[in-house]
Amino acid sequence: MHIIELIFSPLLALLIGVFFLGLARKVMARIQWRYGPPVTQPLIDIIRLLSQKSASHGVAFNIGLVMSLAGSLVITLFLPFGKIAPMSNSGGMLVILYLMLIGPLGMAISSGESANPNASIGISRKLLLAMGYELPFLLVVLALMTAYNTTSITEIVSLQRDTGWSMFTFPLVLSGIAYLLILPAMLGVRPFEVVNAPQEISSGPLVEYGGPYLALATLQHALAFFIGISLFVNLMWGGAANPVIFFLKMLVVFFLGIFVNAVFPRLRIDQAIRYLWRWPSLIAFAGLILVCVTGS
Amino acid sequence: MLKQELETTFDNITIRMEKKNQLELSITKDGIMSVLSFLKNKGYDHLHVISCVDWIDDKQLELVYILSAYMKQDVPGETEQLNILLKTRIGRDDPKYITSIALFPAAEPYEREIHEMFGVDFLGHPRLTPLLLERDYDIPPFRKDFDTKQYVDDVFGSVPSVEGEDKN
Amino acid sequence: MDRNQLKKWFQNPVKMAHKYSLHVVYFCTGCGIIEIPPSITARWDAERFGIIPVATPRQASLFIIAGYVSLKTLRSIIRTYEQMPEPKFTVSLGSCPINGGMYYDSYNTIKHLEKYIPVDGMIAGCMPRPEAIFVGVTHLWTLIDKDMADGYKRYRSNYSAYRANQEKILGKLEWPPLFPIHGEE
Amino acid sequence: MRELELYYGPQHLGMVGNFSLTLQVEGDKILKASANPGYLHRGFEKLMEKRSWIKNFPMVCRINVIEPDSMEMIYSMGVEKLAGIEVPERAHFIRSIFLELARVGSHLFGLWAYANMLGFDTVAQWAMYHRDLVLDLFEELTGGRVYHIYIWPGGVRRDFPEGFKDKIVKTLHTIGGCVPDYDSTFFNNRLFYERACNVGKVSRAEAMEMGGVGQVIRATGMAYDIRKVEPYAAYDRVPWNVPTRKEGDAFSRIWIVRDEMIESVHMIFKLLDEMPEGNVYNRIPNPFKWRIPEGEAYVRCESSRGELGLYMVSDGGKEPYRAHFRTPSYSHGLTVLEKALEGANISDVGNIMMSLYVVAPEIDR
Amino acid sequence: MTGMEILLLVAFGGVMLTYILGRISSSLRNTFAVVLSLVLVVIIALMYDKTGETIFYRGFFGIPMSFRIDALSWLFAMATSVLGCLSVIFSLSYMSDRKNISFYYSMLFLVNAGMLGVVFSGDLLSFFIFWEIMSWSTFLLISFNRGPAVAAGLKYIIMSIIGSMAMLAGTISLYTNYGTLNIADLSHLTVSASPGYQLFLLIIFGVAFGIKNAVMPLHTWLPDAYTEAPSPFSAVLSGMLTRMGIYGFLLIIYVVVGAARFLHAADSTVSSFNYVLAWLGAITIVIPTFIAMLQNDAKRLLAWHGIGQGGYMILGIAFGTNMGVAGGIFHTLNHAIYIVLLFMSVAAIQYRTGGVRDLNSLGGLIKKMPVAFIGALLGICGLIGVPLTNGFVSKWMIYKTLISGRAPFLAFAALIGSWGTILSVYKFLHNIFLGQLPEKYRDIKQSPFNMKLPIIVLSSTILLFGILPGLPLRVINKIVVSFGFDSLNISLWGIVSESGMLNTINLFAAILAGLIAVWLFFRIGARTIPVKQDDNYAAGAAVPRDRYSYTAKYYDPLFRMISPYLKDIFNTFYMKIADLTGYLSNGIRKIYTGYVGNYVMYIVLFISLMIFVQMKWSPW
Repeated sequence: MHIIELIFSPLLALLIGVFFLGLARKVMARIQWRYGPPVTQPLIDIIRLLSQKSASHGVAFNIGLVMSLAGSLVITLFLPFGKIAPMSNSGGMLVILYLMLIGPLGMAISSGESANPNASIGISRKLLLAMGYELPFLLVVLALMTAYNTTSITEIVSLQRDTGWSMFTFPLVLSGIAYLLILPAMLGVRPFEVVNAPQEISSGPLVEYGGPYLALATLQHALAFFIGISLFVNLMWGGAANPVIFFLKMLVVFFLGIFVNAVFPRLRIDQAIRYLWRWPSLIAFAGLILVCVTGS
Repeated sequence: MLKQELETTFDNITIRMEKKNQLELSITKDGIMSVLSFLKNKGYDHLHVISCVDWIDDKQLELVYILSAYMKQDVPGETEQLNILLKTRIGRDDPKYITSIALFPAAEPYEREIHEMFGVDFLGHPRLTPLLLERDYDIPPFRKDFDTKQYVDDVFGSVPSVEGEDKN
Repeated sequence: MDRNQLKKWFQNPVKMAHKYSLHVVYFCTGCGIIEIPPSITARWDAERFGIIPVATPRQASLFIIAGYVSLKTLRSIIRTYEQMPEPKFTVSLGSCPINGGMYYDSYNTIKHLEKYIPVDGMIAGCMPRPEAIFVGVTHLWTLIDKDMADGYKRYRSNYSAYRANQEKILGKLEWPPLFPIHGEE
Repeated sequence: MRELELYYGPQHLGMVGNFSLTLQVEGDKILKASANPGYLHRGFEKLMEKRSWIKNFPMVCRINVIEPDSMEMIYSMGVEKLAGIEVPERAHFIRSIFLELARVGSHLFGLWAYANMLGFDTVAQWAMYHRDLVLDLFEELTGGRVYHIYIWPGGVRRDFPEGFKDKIVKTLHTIGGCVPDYDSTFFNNRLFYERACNVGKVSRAEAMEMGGVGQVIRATGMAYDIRKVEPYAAYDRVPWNVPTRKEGDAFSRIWIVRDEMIESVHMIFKLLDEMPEGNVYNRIPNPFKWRIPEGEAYVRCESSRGELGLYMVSDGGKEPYRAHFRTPSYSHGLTVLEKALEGANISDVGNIMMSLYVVAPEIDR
Repeated sequence: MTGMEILLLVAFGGVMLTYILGRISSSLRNTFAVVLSLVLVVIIALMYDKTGETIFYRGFFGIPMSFRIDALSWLFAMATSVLGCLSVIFSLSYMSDRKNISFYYSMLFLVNAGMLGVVFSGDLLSFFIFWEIMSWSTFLLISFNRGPAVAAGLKYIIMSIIGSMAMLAGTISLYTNYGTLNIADLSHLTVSASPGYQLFLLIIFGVAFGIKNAVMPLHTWLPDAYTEAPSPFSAVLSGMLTRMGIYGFLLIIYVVVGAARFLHAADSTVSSFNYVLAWLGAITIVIPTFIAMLQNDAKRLLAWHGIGQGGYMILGIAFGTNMGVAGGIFHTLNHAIYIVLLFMSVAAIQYRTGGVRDLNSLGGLIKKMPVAFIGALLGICGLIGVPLTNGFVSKWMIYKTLISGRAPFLAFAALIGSWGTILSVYKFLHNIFLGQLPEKYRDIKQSPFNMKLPIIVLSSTILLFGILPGLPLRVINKIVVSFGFDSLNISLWGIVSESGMLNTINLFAAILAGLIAVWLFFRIGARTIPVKQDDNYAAGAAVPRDRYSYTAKYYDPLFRMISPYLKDIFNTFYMKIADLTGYLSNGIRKIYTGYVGNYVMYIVLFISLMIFVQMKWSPW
């Protein structure tokens, strides 16, 4: 059973991530008065990309991307999906926080090796944006860990079963609001879609990726999408005992993200950081203080 | 009004106003800059275009500076409606002229283009680098003796077809 | 359109994916600018068929040259075409890349695009309407089906001739040859 | 310190049209930008010297693919001025209506491009959809979606067909009905303000120095519009306003585009109401034998991007001796753009360029 | 315990011998240096798991001077000697074309011997003497390159003297109170001391060790010193020498004062000191990390990280739970490994590029120097704390301590510091190794073998300690137990605590499986074609030579936002004081001839006078 979960959960995550990508394109198309591509379009793209013969800029160009996707796959083992959490007893929230570094870092090394300034600018934006949302995010996570007095994500989820969703329990309300405010930045959707920005820096880190590289990058993007949503659902919306209910909760968060994506232009990176460090950070900080004051 | 002032200020100026709102001035080649600055001071501060006409029969190139005025008041009057065509002729062989960027910064790309298309050297222009063209042409392409059809046949017609090789 | 025929997907997934995931890198050469946007936006919605514009040639599989090609553009077009990963397809829009069109006597536009890079499909018209672009794409699908969209293979096998033509018209190119040139080694 | 030279275009999603900018970048600041046009150069003005007066119509409309009608208009005006042809009153009205429709279409295209630069896909797609509705009107009237060759020396080629007036009104109502949507999602969007305010600032003195026209000069508070300054067609027959703003940045330029669209729609309604009956076309001589008397003419009109000029010389022959188009994008795209990009952020290149409404084929011709 | 005496004899004897041999033949000297450093490693390795104390000299005013060894000193000695050995091997080619190499080597050994003396000294007097030997030889090495290096060295030695004076005052006060300086004896005696006196001891020694360890307001000597010292010595300096401050803190808090016994008492002043120290640690993490982001000099960037990482250690040991202390000590060890690795990578680059360490003018060296790249990559992974590197485990332990100790704000400082680290070290990696290779470095060669060897050894150690953290943690657990804490629940591949566990071998297996799976998936696709860096997207144009790399002002938007707030105010403050002092004492300046030997003489005279006065009249 355990082995099945170990193999199954990353594949499930990939599947849902790719489905979300397809659904995102469909929903966006509908908002834009279009018919839109089939939901399976990302899958078709990936098959096509895998069969293309792309240029490689060196060993780190390959390894970094592989590392990035592998790192993201490993996170899915630690994140509970409903009750499926095959490796949650090998490390808790802290391991997840640090594993979330591997994805961007691998991507950064890979696209840095591609020796294209557009990619470098994209990576610098990506790291800066991460710095921007990580500040409130860490405050939120610390508030959660302090409130539930654990660093294990499965315990956080199971404790929420007793207290109700942490977003709506008293000392964590502010943290929940802050998390909701930074969620678009974590998902990389439009007001914060500064990293790829095709009109500004020719899709940034992806600029030199073609063929199988772009396939891996697409999968990585899909997984990052999955992880961002799943983390929010687990931490704030109480996870779920049942994978189906969990999926439905994820779907709701996903639609929220897409609607935000549809009605905003892209911010400049400095404006994005300034926003993230102002209101969400203040609210998250207040949330942590609230937790500390009421918790003890 | 303007006509009289121009006549009194400059000696060798020819003034014609045959069409509506269109004042044509002709002057020898050394008078242009003073007329331009005079007109600019008079409020004709909008340089529309610097054009060039190749009068091949006279062996001359004609530079045409077209000026008008930006709005100085809310309701447009006669000043704003007037288009001034200031013309001068320079020799067609090894044409040289002075730049008017100091008076009108907008002149920069126009002079670059004329340099490229007619081969006029504007002395004092900061960058007379190619603007539009990719290849070097023996005769600047906008001159009348540049035969485009002939050129096309020579250059593009001589490129062999690759598909022909394919069949071999 | 056979996108929903699962049998074909099992038989030859690569070919099917190539047909229905044409990522476009396009050159807005002049008139092309005016009919490409309508065809990729709400009215005609090319994304239905998996056709979306992408940012760089590395990510693309279809190259649309949307109109006449001036000499300066030709240099960029060659560079872009060579950077696209194989398999790649080229489609030109309008009459001008076919034989020069109304610019038959222009000193700055090339007359026959296929002398410089291989072209898989040419959509005639001045400008071709969005519908014509879609007809062209369906035609390209047929070509892909029959393995006849082999421009990139022709480019490889005739590279020295293509390169010679390119250098004849543009002078020495800044980048080294993509494939080894026959006769030099 | 290693320099960075970043290429922006021609193969770039942030570039509408085939145009290239070479940016000297340090950090995310542009130290110096140099425009590099010529990717679309066909030598139109040279080619026109080899074609007869009438055969030049297909040429001129291809100079600006976004709004070919103002090109037809200016060429017709030039020919009319040189040959001294009168235009019937109804044709003046039809020309005005036609040009204003084209202006709406062109501005919607500009809105698409601008919104696209900001990553505002939704609005971009809406704008392109609405532009297509305008193109449908053109198609019905002239048979061509983009290139119409409808305006002709001596008038227009064809009178409005039966019920066409109602179709214009209906289409404009459809588009106008979406203005609140556009306003709430785009023009009044706080993030649009953040992105565009104080970006690409061109002061009035700078704009005048560098030959700025159209939205560039109107965004600095000067109501400089050829339709008012030197009225042509039927623009002096109905009352209308020139929208202006004071700030001179990208935000105000785009707002002027919006206000102009609305003003155009209102103007079309007024023109439709006051349109007289009558002939739409004064015959011109046989085009194959048509010689125009010796002379030269400079005419100007207001295209959607600003003042458009045409200098034409005739030596009494069957072809123009020389034609030179003064296009608004020429000074906007080469002089003003280089100046506005100095010190700007690299995220704002497309933003500034499309707010200046630079259309590449106009520059190259 | 003859082992320690032999060891120090070898260490100090080697100093002279190296210099003498250097006069005869350089190759002989080099061989001897390598052998000597290896011998030191072997001797210390043989002393594993021994405890004890031995008096070696009674003559100094009747104060017995002794050596002691326990798990703590063994761990530090081992790390010192191994890193010293690697540094010597690395120096062989790095220093080969400099002047005064014999002096360099002998000073390197002197520093090494001084550090060994410090960790093995059993009483505070010998501790002080070895401390001074260490500090002065460090000063000479920092100033080795002349020019700005002398200024950096002077800054270092002046702050160091302040610290030494504080330490001396504390030592003398302890002697007058208890009549002994033996550490083991003192640890029994101070139990009964008043809390005020304990606090006094902690503060006065805290200043001394805080200066050495560069805790935030006392850090200003460090960036200049690290930057200007010869790179292999920068490695030693950052890896171990600075961390002697941590050793001192451990000694004074947990051995001499024995704070472990007081920490959990409610009204304990010691615990409040620890709290202040922890906050100082947190500040030391955050501010230098953000300053590091703005640096353009590779070594200076690493130097600021050296300060920042010191904050983690302080945070860990000051928080004072078994896991925290273990995490702090483990982090000291890990930091030594990866920072030495990073400095060595930079040194390898410097060696091949002719001393260039400006991040704005390098780039693309990955193709030319892959080993240095791997070193730098693993080094920064360790520095960030990417899972499966050693830094992750120690940081995990520290975070865990802080969270279960209900100090979320301290934990926040530590976590945000890690994120800041990513930004700056990625810039470091990118600007040196990634991007376009400049034309002038097109023909650059690989680094020589003796530079690669230390890099490879240290890189594999990072992974080894990251995957099997139990290896070092067993030793560290002994230290923690000897401080009077509960034993940690450690296995070879992880740690279990009440609020969560870490299992690195599972993590390793998962990541390895993920890598293999993704690699296989990647290989399903068509084969890729290797291309040159010039074949690159430039919007349809050909790549402009040498002008197509984004390195300058890498984080410009952030820089614009934070740079007004992140000036090094303390440094400015100290420099102002220094200027003021110089202005006031213009007359005294005649004494200062600028010759280093004179300063040494003055200070030695002053110290002997102080000691003499104390011995004779004992006024304190």
